[in-house]
Amino acid sequence: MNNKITIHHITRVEGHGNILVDIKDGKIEKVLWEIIEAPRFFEAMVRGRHYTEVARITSRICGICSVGHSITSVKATEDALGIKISEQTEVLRKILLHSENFDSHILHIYFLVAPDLFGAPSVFPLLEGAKEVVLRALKMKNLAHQWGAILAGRTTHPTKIVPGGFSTIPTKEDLLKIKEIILELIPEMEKTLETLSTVLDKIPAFERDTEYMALWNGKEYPLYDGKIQTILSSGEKTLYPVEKYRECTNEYLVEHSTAKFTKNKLDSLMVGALARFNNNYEFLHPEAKKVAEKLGLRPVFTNPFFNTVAQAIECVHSLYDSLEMVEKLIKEGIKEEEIPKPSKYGKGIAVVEVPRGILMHEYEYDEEGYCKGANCIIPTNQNHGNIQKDMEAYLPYLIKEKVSKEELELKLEMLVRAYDPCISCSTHFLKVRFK
Amino acid sequence: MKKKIAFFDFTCCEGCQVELTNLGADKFAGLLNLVEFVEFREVMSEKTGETIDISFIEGSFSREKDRERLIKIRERSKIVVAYGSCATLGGINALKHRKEGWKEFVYGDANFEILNSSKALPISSVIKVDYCLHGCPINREEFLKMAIDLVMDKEPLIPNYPVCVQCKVNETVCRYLLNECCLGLVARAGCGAPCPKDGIPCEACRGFVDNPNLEALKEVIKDKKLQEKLYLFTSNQMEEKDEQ
Amino acid sequence: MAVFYYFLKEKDFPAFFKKLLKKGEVYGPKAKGDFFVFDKLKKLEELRLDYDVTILPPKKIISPPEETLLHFSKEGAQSPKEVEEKVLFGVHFYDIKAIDMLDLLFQENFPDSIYLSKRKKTTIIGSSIERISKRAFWGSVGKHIGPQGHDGFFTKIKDGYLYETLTEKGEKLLKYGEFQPANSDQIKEAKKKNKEIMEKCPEKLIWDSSTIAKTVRENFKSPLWEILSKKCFSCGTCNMVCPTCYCFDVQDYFNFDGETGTRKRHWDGCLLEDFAKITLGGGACENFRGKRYERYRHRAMRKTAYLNTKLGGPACVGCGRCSMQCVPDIADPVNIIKSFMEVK
Amino acid sequence: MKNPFIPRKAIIEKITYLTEKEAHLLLKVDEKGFSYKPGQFIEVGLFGFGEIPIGFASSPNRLPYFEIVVRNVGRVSGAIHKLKEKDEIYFRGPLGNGFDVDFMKGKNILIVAGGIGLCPTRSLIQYILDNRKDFKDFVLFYGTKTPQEQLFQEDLSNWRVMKEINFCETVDKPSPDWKGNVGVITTLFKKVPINPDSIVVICGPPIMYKFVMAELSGIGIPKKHVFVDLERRMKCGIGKCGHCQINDKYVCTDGPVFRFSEIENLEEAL
Ligand SMILES: Cc1cc2nc3c(=O)[nH]c(=O)nc-3n(C[C@H](O)[C@H](O)[C@H](O)COP(=O)(O)OP(=O)(O)OC[C@H]3O[C@@H](n4cnc5c(N)ncnc54)[C@H](O)[C@@H]3O)c2cc1C
Ligand code: SF4
Ligand code: SF4
Ligand code: SF4
Repeated sequence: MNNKITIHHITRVEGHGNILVDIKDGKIEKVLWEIIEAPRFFEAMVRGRHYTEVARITSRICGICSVGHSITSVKATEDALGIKISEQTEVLRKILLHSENFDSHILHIYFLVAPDLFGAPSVFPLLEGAKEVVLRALKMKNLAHQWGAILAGRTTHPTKIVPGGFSTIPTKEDLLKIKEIILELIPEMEKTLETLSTVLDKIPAFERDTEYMALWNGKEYPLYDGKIQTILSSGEKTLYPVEKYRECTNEYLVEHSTAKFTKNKLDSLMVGALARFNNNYEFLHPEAKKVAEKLGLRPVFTNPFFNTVAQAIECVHSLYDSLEMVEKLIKEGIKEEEIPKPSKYGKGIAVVEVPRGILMHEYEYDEEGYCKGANCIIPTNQNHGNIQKDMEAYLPYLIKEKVSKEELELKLEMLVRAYDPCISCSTHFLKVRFK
Repeated sequence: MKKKIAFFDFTCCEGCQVELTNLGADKFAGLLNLVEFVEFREVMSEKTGETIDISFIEGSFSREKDRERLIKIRERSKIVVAYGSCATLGGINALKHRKEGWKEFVYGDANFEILNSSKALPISSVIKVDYCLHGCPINREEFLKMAIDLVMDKEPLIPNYPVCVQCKVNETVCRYLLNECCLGLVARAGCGAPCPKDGIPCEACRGFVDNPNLEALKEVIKDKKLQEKLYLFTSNQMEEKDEQ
Repeated sequence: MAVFYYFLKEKDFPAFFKKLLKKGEVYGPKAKGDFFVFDKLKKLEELRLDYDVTILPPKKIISPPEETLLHFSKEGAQSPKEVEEKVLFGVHFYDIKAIDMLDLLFQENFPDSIYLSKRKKTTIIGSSIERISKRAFWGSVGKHIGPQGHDGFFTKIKDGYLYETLTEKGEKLLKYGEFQPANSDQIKEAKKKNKEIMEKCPEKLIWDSSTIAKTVRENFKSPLWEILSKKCFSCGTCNMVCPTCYCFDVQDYFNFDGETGTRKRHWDGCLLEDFAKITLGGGACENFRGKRYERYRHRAMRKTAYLNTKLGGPACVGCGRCSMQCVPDIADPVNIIKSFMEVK
Repeated sequence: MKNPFIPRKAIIEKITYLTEKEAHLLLKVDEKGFSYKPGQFIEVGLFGFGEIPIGFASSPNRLPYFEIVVRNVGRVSGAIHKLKEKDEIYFRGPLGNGFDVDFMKGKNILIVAGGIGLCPTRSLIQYILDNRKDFKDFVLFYGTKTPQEQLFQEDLSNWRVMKEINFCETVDKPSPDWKGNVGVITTLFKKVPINPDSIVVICGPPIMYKFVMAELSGIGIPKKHVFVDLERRMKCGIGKCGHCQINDKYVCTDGPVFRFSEIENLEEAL
């Protein structure tokens, strides 16, 4: 088998990446996951900016998880400036993170992955054969967006997330609307799971020992706050304080990538839905656990293709967990709150789970509240190395199975897509350097 | 026959595409009544060889190697719309021009070919752009209106009045009445003024109206550091004005 | 119809208003942060009769910022559906005066059925001014003209409200509350209150409107216009917030079928750059008020002089909204008028 | 109450292109009782695109047929240019004040038309020719930038030879085969003596008015005998939208035809 495979601008992923494979006489000469997204230099951009503007700038790193970027950014800014947020703000932020997690997962499951499982090049041709699936996807995507928009203003580049809380606090009517949306989404999610279970067998079988990294706080399935934990296939867990984050996500630049790669214990690591699932299975909402059982997922699950399935499980968790929080807020009543002012100036750091994994922002501010330096570590960056290693392990297997070139291409693309890589995001930060 | 439309992206966050996926089933299906999507990398694997009726381009032009791709798109398209402020103005990407040594700052001393990036410029700096749909991100309703107009062969309406007009329609309390500053006075409307409405200032993400009164703005916003706001999304436009 | 006077006890007001709310749509002043807006009221507690001035005038309820003129399809055009009856409650006299002007302007020549049918369905109930806005000058502008188009008027007096009815629509409200015929002291007290408040505005014009009109007109070519308008952003705020501004743009919108759709009008403003611009073809344009000061001057002329013959007085009611909301603070009619009246 | 924004229907019977940019439409209305005066206009449009003010270009004597000329300059006019014969078109009107033809009757008439200004005046020209005996001398000055921009070629060749009309034309920039006068429109006043008791109608680009007025006052024609046809941005055509306001006048309802004496002291009018 002699083959040169180059997939330029791989489709149905966020951002631009290429897959390069050279096979000679059945031997792999080169496998490369190449990141070609244009670099954008956000760390430089926020320098000299007032703390009230920073989150709105870093939100522009990524249009898919801009809520996550905004929340992480204001959280780091609050840490740097000694701004203490209220409990209400924290709950609202948690609901908001759920909404984005849900929103982004739905986009990934339906628009990016489903076509592969249904054997279509995109979601649009499905309008012919599986119209209700497409309409359901659009409906769910829009409802999820509305859910987030009630709290964040816009979900792409939020208008209401500011250091200290929310520039406009939702009213009781708003919360009732969120509840209504969630209740409308639950049956749609059930149908989604039904659809998913009919195509489970289309997901390739492939396992590789991997180090999974996620937030952990021993109380909940954490998105907003926690320490960093990794779990190996053996079940061995290690906990790291947030400040050690940079050390356990050793970053390195590679020549073929505008994004940087990371590694910890093994030569690569994975973050995202499957990593969270493996680390925090016990804290999933019972409804989500039921679904996991039905779909046959137990921790530690080491097939990266099942990241999509883990996302579906998280969707269920996000719905029920949010519903409980919203109902509690409605019952206890929502209060108008003043936005607290800075009490100090200095450095601050925040880690938050966003749809694709752990996101870290770190800033330093001067006495007037202007930004002196910034650093962000993006989840997809942490996965790039794992994608590369997975491809290296998966390719020989595919060659042994003697699959056609087209099949090989498709399978590699599916592997990349399973990670839901957000490449546009991952190219904007690299080096920590405070001036 | 349905018009063929396509979406392309360059240096950007892809948020404008995401906004399209938020249209909802009714509007999306409605749009598909009028048009056929022929290329949309983020959600489609299909590619087309045929002429495209309308190409929507997102993202700014920030490195030489993208030039050829842009020229090819222009050749294949009857109408080119730059959508999103990255594409129409250079957008937030151009903010880096305000900073010395931006490349070294982010990527250290690494000097790989792939990192090469020049100034972030609007798409119109490379190819002829027929219409601009401003915004960071775009306003979905404005997109729909423009899409329908273009499909119907109608000259789309692009507002040339400031955001304040839409703020009034929303009956938002002006930021200045709250002793804060805002760029809505010089920013091109069309977004529906969501920022002041939600409690944050307008930062002119859609660029300026044709004749912004920047001298007056500098009298209204006296603080030099606050005046830096004028470079947030409108760095390229300001550079032009500063040169004059 | 003759004018009748009733009295409603303070303690009976809540019951009255709650009943009114139950019977149909009621729009009234409510708080928005530290400011006020007219909005649909859902409960009594929202009503703020102690408001000073609202951000937008109540005209928005009769002539909204965006309004359908017709629906179209292959078969032709169809008028929009008629709106529901509504009550506009708590309107200050200056805003009623402004609505009177709109009534006249939309009625003359070709009566505008879109406006007039909405107007007919609106019961306007005025209320006395309990708090004076910082930039008000309604006490001294077009003094010889009083409000006319309202159906009833509430004045807060000792222990309750004097309710004055001018029309049958105004009388209809009586059935919702424990109204009693008012006695002459109560009537006198209300009259006195409404008269005295006229002297309390923070800003004041000391000239009568025809002198102002004449002087401002004579100064059409004055270099002062350019100086006054130097900081103008052409933002149109002074137009949008003015109760007597009514200019509009018309645009068509297709539905997804590419066949049906609507023709709508939107508020427009003579301060906006393209307001008087025409296209001549071959890329050429002509803007009849292309310069900032020309547009600025046009509004000032319109408020002080142009419409005076038609309206019997100036097209400004002194609400002070433009004064308050113009960011560079150059739109205040009092200041503009003063600059011309006081130069020698 | 009638909704004044609801338009009526007309059928396009014929489209010819006077130039690349100017479409000449022959329309037919079936409604009985529809009539207008020369100088009035309609708001004509297409659903989904909008409406624009366009003057009548033919005499009301030819109803139920009437003509308009639309220059392609933008959104609505561009859409009208894409229509075909037998298509429907919608319009509201007649709107505005036309020429006071009763006042003009029994008098000498001079029409000064520049460029596209010939279209709205053509309704008056036709009207005068149709009722020629009601008027005394009839002079028409027509100026364009180039010979190619001359509209209504067929009419022009008729008028050149007709006794009923003294037709004088000029161009700013001649083509090689141009045999007529060269120069701005006021140069025609040197060629043709104008009776001081004439009634004059001026219609053309704004800049033209000043120069023509200077000539007329030289001849001694009183300003109240001069009619001008003004153009302003318009949206409603019924005196509401405010765009066409000049001072205390609305061009759409008080005009578009004004006596010069009415507007000469009106700032921003000319
Ligand atoms: C009384 C009157 C009679 C006219 N008669 C004719 C005629 O016989 N033939 C002809 O070709 N043109 C005539 N015009 C000019 C014609 O109305 C404009 O060319 C037309 O409005 C341009 O509209 P558009 O949508 O194609 O252009 P755009 O540039 O897209 O214009 C947008 C809008 O601006 C307004 N507008 C732009 N230009 C003008 C203008 N010149 N006059 C008025 N409103 C304008 C309109 O409301 C228009 O819808 C007349 C204008 C007036 C006021
Ligand atoms: S808040 Fe900003 S956009 Fe709104 S009116 Fe004030 S200056 Fe204008
Ligand atoms: S006068 Fe003031 S409110 Fe009016 S357009 Fe100018 S800046 Fe805006
Ligand atoms: S001009 Fe100003 S003060 Fe007068 S009515 Fe209008 S907004 Fe009120």
